[in-house]
Amino acid sequence: MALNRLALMTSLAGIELRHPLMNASGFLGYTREHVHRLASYGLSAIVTKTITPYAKEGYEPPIIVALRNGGLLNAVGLENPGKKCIAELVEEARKINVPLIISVGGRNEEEFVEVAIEAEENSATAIELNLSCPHTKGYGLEIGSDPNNVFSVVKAVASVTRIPVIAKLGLSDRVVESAGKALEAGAKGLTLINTVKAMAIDVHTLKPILTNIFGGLSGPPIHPIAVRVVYEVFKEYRSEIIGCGGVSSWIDAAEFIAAGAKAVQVGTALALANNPQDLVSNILQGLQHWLELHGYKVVEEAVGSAHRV
Amino acid sequence: MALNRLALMTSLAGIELRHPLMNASGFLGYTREHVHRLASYGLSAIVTKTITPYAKEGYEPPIIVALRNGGLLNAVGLENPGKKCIAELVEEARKINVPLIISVGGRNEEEFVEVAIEAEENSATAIELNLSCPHTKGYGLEIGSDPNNVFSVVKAVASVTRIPVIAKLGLSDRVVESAGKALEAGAKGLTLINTVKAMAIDVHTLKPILTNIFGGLSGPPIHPIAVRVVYEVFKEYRSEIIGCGGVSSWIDAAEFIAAGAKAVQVGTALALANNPQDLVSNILQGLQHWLELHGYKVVEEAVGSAHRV
Amino acid sequence: MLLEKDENKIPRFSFRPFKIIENIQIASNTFLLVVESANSLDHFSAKPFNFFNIWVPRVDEIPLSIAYQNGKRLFFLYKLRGLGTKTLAQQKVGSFIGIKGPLGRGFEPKRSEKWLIVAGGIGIAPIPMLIKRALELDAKLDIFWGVRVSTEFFDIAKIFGLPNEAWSIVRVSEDCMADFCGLVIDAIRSVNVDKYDGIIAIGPQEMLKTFCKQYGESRENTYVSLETIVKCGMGICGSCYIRESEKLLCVDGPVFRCSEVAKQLEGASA
Amino acid sequence: MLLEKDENKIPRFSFRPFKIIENIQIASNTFLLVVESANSLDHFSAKPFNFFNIWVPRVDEIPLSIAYQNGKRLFFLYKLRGLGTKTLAQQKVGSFIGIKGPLGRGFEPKRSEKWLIVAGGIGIAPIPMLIKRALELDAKLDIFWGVRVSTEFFDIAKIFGLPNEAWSIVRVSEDCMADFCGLVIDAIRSVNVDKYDGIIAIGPQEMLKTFCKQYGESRENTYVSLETIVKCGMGICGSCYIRESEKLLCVDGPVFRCSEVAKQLEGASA
Ligand SMILES: Cc1cc2nc3c(=O)[nH]c(=O)nc-3n(C[C@H](O)[C@H](O)[C@H](O)COP(=O)(O)OP(=O)(O)OC[C@H]3O[C@@H](n4cnc5c(N)ncnc54)[C@H](O)[C@@H]3O)c2cc1C
Ligand SMILES: Cc1cc2nc3c(=O)[nH]c(=O)nc-3n(C[C@H](O)[C@H](O)[C@H](O)COP(=O)(O)OP(=O)(O)OC[C@H]3O[C@@H](n4cnc5c(N)ncnc54)[C@H](O)[C@@H]3O)c2cc1C
Ligand SMILES: Cc1cc2nc3c(=O)[nH]c(=O)nc-3n(C[C@H](O)[C@H](O)[C@H](O)COP(=O)(O)O)c2cc1C
Ligand SMILES: Cc1cc2nc3c(=O)[nH]c(=O)nc-3n(C[C@H](O)[C@H](O)[C@H](O)COP(=O)(O)O)c2cc1C
Ligand code: FES
Ligand code: FES
Repeated sequence: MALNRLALMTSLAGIELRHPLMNASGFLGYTREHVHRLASYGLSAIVTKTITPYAKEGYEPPIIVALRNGGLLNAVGLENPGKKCIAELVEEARKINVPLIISVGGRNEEEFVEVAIEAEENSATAIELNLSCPHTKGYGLEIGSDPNNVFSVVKAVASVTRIPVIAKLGLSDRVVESAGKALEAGAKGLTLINTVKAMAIDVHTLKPILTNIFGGLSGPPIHPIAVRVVYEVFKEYRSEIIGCGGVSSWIDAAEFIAAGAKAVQVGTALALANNPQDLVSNILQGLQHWLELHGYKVVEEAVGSAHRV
Repeated sequence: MALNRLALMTSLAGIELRHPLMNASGFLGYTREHVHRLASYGLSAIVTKTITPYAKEGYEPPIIVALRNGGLLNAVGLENPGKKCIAELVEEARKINVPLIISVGGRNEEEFVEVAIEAEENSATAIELNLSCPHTKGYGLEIGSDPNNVFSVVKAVASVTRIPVIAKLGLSDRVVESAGKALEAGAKGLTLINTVKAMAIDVHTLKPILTNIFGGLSGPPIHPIAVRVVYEVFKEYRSEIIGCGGVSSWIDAAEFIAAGAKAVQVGTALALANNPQDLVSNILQGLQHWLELHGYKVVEEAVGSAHRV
Repeated sequence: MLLEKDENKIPRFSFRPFKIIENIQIASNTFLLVVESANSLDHFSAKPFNFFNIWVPRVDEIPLSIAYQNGKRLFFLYKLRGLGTKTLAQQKVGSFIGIKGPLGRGFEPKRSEKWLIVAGGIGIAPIPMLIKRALELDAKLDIFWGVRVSTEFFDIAKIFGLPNEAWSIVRVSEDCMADFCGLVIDAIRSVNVDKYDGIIAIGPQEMLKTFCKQYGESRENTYVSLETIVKCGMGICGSCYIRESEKLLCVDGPVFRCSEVAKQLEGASA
Repeated sequence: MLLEKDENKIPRFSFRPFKIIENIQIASNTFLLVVESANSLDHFSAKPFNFFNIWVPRVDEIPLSIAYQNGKRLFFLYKLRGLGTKTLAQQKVGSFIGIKGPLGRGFEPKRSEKWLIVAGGIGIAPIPMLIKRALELDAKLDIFWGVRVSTEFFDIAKIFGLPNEAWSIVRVSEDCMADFCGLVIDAIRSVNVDKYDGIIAIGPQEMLKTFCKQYGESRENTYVSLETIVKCGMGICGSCYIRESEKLLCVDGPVFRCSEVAKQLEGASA
């Protein structure tokens, strides 16, 4: 079935998207070759691996493992080549004409700003601030679980860049408040959520599996948690949201959209799919049918539809 | 295979247990008949539904639904007949000679104390304070996510009862701190964790499924999160812990024990099993094999074994 | 014969989307609901006396017996009672509802057996499915169906296209406009129950109570299909427990031996 | 022929517990590891050139080619390199390790084909499995195996009980103690490669580079089995990407056409 390109179009933080589906950060995304591969999946935008100012070594493997519950557990440790790789990534994305969102990480405002400026100078499409990695000391959720920190990092970045800033928040007690602070500080969109802190122990060797012991849980197990966060945040602010967490079928994506998301990221399911291209096109076809079923002409009309109760 | 009764024996907060497996609160447990049914599953102790001082009506159905990710989502709303039912429950448990743990709920210290006194006066085996229900307004996690509240509720109850007090905590940013506060306030054990706040939307009707909109996610999806919490809390305090969340096989139970749990609760899996008796005995047989494999003579020796790295 | 429960519960305990094909009044206060699975891969096979929980979005979740199954189509017969059933009756053809099930254990005669069926009011709901199965099993059913006023009757043979063989139906109404005048429980008094392999009654609790008193004590093969408050349908919430029994209606029922539910039926009069 | 990947990835991407049955030195610096699934229900079928990630608890996760499979038993051949392989060599018989896989795509001849195999050093590891499969497929393999010093040789026929039919092996060593003296790449120069349906090389990158230069440009059916840094083995971390290609070794490899990995091999010399 051919896709109805018009029906699936959406936009997020001012970025025009062919359809709502992009990859989640951390699935490839730090070399030219990765960008090329991701583009071949048929995604509407590509999100890079989180980039820090300087090259960062990750943890020793095991860094990613599948779990009995159908999810993945990972502690990669934000391994990346540092901001110098941005130029090459942008160049590759431009060649294949796909919007590129640079995921930015740091230990403090200065580091976030440093990478964000690099992204802007290379004319990346947008910036996604990773305020939510649950297992890398000094990064991510250690910053993102405090709404005031969220405010200051987003503010610092938003005030020095003109390209759209998206704040990616993780599960925390005050995630709704953090979302508000991010918007107040100038975020044009929110990505919700990151992985959830978890661990797995091998009962035959009695050892934690990940070298880092703790990691982030992703995939279907976290989807209902993510939908809840998207719903709560949308209800409060009617903001532009990218739903992320456990999407593996069009139903999961539609749930996010009904909860309030204008776009959706897929991570774990890309890795578990036998054919990522087929996964993406199946999700898009399902979404298109779903829009038709409800008589929606464009994605926009479906956004937040579950709030009309 | 016959079970090795000696190897499986354990104790928790001073309660002697035939083996580590009890039910999680909220799976039946508020009538005499429920207690009888639960006892027939072969559990080593029975935990009641959370009891509040007065009868509490729950939400309108749907209150519980299975999800595509293999978990359950529920918002029952702490429906229960009030503290007056405790006498009957204790009586029934005594008849069939199984330890009975009264799960206690309330909106403030006074309510917790009121039910706890009723439990003590009826000579229940122990009390489990539900400081962790994620979806009932005014109850549970609204109290339990603040370590100071945890301290004052546990303190209030522990100072008026002589039977052991177990604090049940849910996922929150400061759960490790809350655990410490509960122990400091006199809790003899900790149950970790409750369900995780989540939601599901039906994409065909565009409506949240649960009448309460938000509910708690249970079952396999949350197991790696629960293991992480047990591991972190055990690491910090070496306290007596009941692992709870997503146990559906002996491997899940063994993971909890290796992480630091002396006992384990099963909820969702009891409901999803075709035969709860078989489920319980399969888990126990698996655990026994596992102990043998590692040369452990009693459960105690396996507790926290994953910390010896 | 009580049947075993199904295997994998996750799909059965989820709300699967079904499209409403028909939802029409067929007798006084009584509706026929026909739904079809929205998922072409959805597969289930309901047995007689299984029930499904029907989710009326944002209003309620209502247990209804399966009246008939035809491939992906499920048929239900329901009586208006309170808000839930009334809102269900307003659902439009083409709209979706969520359906959880099949729930409970099925119940059916053994091959070539002969059963007496006593239905009161909307208790007739599961009987078309039972007839369908009896035909397959070469079993015979004699059905007595009693209602208060004969406008409550409808023609199950016609609605479900049941061939008129292997089963008989005697209509009983208190308004004396049918085959027999009075209560269904009186209508069967003249029947020699000993010529049946078993008997089963379904209807208001008062009727079941009388039924079990008369037939349940001496005969092993006397069953009733009960109602209790069913909320979750999954054996968790406990609302459907049977008094002084370990059983839960939603898991072990709705069909029980009279001997298993004596205390429960006693409570009915209270 | 490159084979498709397996279906359900969750079990393949988990660490399944395997018990160590044997872990012995069989040549200089070279070990044979035999493991057996601890789970009697565990089912998998590895294909030649699939690899598994071996978890050495608290130390590392190491990709090793499947050398042989016999029911629930997996066989690996590995060379000591750094901390990971050294710690692996210390694991005791009876202890457990975690194994992720089968990973990558398999590779095997088509029925009745004739292939030339060029192995350098521990590049011999996947060959016993390939021979096993060739026997099933009625295919013929001529193997050239080169090492630096002949103490690196071991007898794959004996270790894996391979019948001496349908395959031949020529041993090549730089210390001139074997069938041919020198580099394996020189040893095959005299071979008429045109009589084979395909050729495949596996070993150090330098060797593969030379191999592809010599045979890869003119012939379509010229393959190499590569190594890159494999961390996750799941197509996520990106460490195994092939330069100037969309391919990932852990998903699409380790076997590639020479033409697909030209840039990658170029980098090898750097
Ligand atoms: C296993 C089972 C199978 C059933 N099959 C049928 C059927 O095929 N056709 C049919 O018309 N009815 C059937 N019923 C009864 C039907 O479920 C109730 O009529 C319906 O739930 C009433 O909902 P309401 O909101 O309209 O009424 P309410 O206003 O909620 O209540 C009206 C009456 O219905 C009873 N009731 C309410 N909720 C429930 C509930 N969740 N479970 C059981 N009883 C309830 C109450 O006791 C009350 O007397 C069945 C009940 C059970 C338990
Ligand atoms: C698909 C594949 C199949 C392989 N099959 C075999 C085999 O059957 N037998 C065998 O002996 N070796 C095999 N290897 C190589 C083996 O994985 C490495 O020797 C091993 O990882 C080294 O680990 P170490 O900790 O001992 O050494 P380290 O100290 O970590 O490194 C020593 C050398 O090994 C290389 N290396 C390290 N880690 C990896 C890694 N994760 N992936 C790839 N290379 C790495 C490094 O480039 C370095 O030069 C295979 C590699 C791949 C990619
Ligand atoms: C292996 C792995 C690496 C990840 N790396 C990053 C990262 O670098 N930056 C980030 O913001 N999120 C990272 N994430 C989180 C994902 O972007 C996403 O939020 C999460 O996986 C939930 O989506 P999913 O269930 O579709 O995978 C990573 C997740 C995984 C599994
Ligand atoms: C339907 C349902 C009702 C529950 N009710 C309670 C309750 O009353 N009190 C409580 O402390 N926990 C309650 N819980 C949480 C469970 O006790 C348990 O913490 C949670 O389900 C995780 O365990 P599981 O994955 O084994 O089900 C309930 C859970 C479910 C699914
Ligand atoms: S309806 Fe909930 S236990 Fe039966
Ligand atoms: S090893 Fe991680 S992507 Fe291949």
